Amino acid sequence: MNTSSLIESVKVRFPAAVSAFHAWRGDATVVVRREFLLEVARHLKEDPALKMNYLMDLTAVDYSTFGKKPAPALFSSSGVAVKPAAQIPDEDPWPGPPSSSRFAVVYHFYSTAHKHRLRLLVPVEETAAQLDSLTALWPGADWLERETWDMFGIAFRGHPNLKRILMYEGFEGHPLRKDYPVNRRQPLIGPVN
Amino acid sequence: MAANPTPGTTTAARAEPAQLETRDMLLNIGPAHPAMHGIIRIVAKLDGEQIRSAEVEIGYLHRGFEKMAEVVDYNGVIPYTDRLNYVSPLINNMGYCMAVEKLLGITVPERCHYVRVILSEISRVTDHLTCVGATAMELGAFTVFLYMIKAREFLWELVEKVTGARMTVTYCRVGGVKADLPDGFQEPCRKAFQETRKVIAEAQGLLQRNRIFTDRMNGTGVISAEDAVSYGITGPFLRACGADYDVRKDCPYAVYDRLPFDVPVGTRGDNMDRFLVRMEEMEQSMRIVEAALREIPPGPVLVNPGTGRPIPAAEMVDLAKMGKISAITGGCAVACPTLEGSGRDRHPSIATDEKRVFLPPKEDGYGNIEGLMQQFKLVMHGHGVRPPKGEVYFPVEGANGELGFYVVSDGSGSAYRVRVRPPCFAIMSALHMLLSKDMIADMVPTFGSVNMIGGELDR
Amino acid sequence: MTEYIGIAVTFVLAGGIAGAMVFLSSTLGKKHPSAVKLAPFECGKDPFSLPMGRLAIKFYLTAILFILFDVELVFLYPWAVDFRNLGLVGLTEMGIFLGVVMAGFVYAWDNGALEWK
Amino acid sequence: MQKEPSFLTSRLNEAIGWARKFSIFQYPFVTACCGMEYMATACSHYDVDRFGAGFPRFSPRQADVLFVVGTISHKMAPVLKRIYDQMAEPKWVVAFGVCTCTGGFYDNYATVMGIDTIMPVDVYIPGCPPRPEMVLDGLMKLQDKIQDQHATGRRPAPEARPEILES
Repeated sequence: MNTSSLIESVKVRFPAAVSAFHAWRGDATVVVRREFLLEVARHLKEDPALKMNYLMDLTAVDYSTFGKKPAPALFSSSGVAVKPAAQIPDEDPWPGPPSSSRFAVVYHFYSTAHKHRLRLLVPVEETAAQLDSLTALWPGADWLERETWDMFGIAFRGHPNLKRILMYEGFEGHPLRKDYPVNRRQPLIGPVN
Repeated sequence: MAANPTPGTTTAARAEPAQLETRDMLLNIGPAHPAMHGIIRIVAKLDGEQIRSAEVEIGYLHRGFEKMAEVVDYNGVIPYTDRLNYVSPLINNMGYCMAVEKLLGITVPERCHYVRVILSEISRVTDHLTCVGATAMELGAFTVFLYMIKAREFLWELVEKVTGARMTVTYCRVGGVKADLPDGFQEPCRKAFQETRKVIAEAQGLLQRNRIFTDRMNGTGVISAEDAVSYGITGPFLRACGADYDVRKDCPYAVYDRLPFDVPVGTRGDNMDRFLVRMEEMEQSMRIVEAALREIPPGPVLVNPGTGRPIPAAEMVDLAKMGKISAITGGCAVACPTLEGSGRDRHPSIATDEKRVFLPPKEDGYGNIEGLMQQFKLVMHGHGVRPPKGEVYFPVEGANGELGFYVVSDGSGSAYRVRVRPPCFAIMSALHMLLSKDMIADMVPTFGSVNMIGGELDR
Repeated sequence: MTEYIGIAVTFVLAGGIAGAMVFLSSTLGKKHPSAVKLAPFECGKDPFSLPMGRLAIKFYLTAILFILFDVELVFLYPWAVDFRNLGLVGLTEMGIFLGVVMAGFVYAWDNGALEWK
Repeated sequence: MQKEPSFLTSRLNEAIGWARKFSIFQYPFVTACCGMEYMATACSHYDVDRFGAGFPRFSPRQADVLFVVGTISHKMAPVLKRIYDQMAEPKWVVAFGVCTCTGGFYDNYATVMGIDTIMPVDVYIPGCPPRPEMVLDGLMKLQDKIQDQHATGRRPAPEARPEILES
């Protein structure tokens, strides 16, 4: 199934759930509301036309400073500001971040039978950073969700043991958030000598 | 758990004697362990020799790759991608660069695709050599390890001839590769493969009918194809269970659809099948490289080498600084051939012609003002490669499975988010299932054949 | 009497070498015990529990089997020293002795004492 | 004041230094990419066994030299410190690779910027990864250090660290 019919089949099946979609650079992408995630995922896995037997990847993106990064002007120290070269023009521009909410959890599915891929974007507010866990459908999601919790602080309801996987226990904060400075260290062992 | 036998049972009836309960021992096979490649901690609940359940703890080599990728610019991320799967670094380079090229919507010339495929496959062979060698060493076959590392040295010399470094190569660039293959690359490549095939045959002979090796590898660490797929396992680990999913065949990229190779598939899904699949894949990778070397389009395309009398580039710059414009008018810069990016005639065949992405050849960079401006714009902080806003996922067949790069760009000089889909992360999440019900000694071959690479697992 | 000198010399030599090693290592490498150093090494982490409590019976069984066949070897040595003089009689005696022990071994093997299950 | 080393003790020190120098039992604390280069150095092509250091011991009790190979993250630092503490004297530490010398280019929340912040280090081998020849050179420097170390474990004073010029 090519990308457009893929998106079409999901849209037709869940009209209420799908809030946006696009196929930029050939990647079929569907933006789904938070409450319908489990249903859509189950449909993706069990529907014979889709048969997404692989949850390839699960991660999150923190869109809080998207496009707000000041473009450094040339020779800013000497006061001469030269605008950097224009972006490479793009005929069908990307429709922008999935929604105004801060986080977007990104699921990549793949079907070995039909050899097609689908990306599911689920916008998540910072205040209610919680989603349904997919470990029931794909056991592989267990560690991926633990890593997303560890790095972004997005919790997953129904996850068997949601605790940090990459960072150590005593670490406060979630390092991949945009507001976590890159070298704020919380060392377990301070300098000895 | 420790049910004490009821006191006072004097005459044990001839029936089954009361089963004395033993308490399960919690053993910590921790990070600093030779079989754990240094950075994995397995807390095993042991009933004597048998592992009842195992809990795997990772993260001991988390170095913040994804955070650093948001700090440096697009080409600055490439040295970090070398250190993801540092046993096959070139595949990570290619994966990341192809993802960013898909984001930019540009394509690289034909020869560059071939160069990338050749070096990726050589890198895959070094990965399998290290994995099989280490597994054999952990089972006591130290000789096989020495032979395999010797073979890897031949291949590293080959990679060093092309990229200049043995392992942390940083060879790829967004929009092309750093330098073309050296002239007459076929000859050293053929010799290295001949040596490597000899070593693989020796190792095959040493291990195939070795009673200890087969007894420990057969029937241990078994996983069914359905479980493997549900955990997201891909690569040789999955192909050993019988499912033949290979990104190079199913979603072909670069020139893999034009190159003849087979995908070895196992049946039982145990350690021996993974060993055999990896040994066969090494042969297939060498076959790909030889086919690619035969079909590769010619390198140097004679572009107008610049009119005028050649002046050494450095001298031209000095003369320009001293204002002696008359001395350099009508001259054309000649860069020393070993200088990176030099060789204007080779440049169009290994790099995209999109001016805003790839550095100009050094002759232009030194020789004329357009080249100088192009180089200046690409090198200055905050400028460099500036792809349009967008998000893209590009899967590549890494040595352990599907290695995907998900890149989100907000149009600025550095990536907004780079996410690596590590293939051995999925295999490690299934490790607790692989280990339970096996003996504690079977953990070593199972963990060896998982081929867990710390840099890729913890990023 | 003279043949016992050989044994005495071996004892003296063995004792001397062992003693020298212990003495040298204690003088050259001074002991600096500390709490962490005396703790058991479990791959860099604190051990969960020292293995008190009951262990699987299998370990004990395997140990006993080993001792049994090791001790049996001890009886072979005197025979092996001058089996030529003992001639056929010695051979048959040792054959019977080995046969009995092998029967025990076959019984243990058959009953699955060697497999771990 | 330490008395003038007499003929006997200096000869004894030299003999002990020589013996220790050529029988290094190394504990390879391998975590990351430098491990690949460590393998290449330890194996037959560059062969660290020529220097007597070819015997890796994976227990701190039996090791003399702790080869810290590869990046040490904050999660790994306590494990490394414990392994170092559990090694028997006389012991030496070799920082193998730039990540152990100064943290390399992983200057972020997760990495220990140089293991000399948590333990004394004898020889630093920079390089990412250092070529096997550099590793062998580092090993020879360690051997010189072991050679002129006194039997009592007293080591020559470390050379002063170059002061950082305030730019």
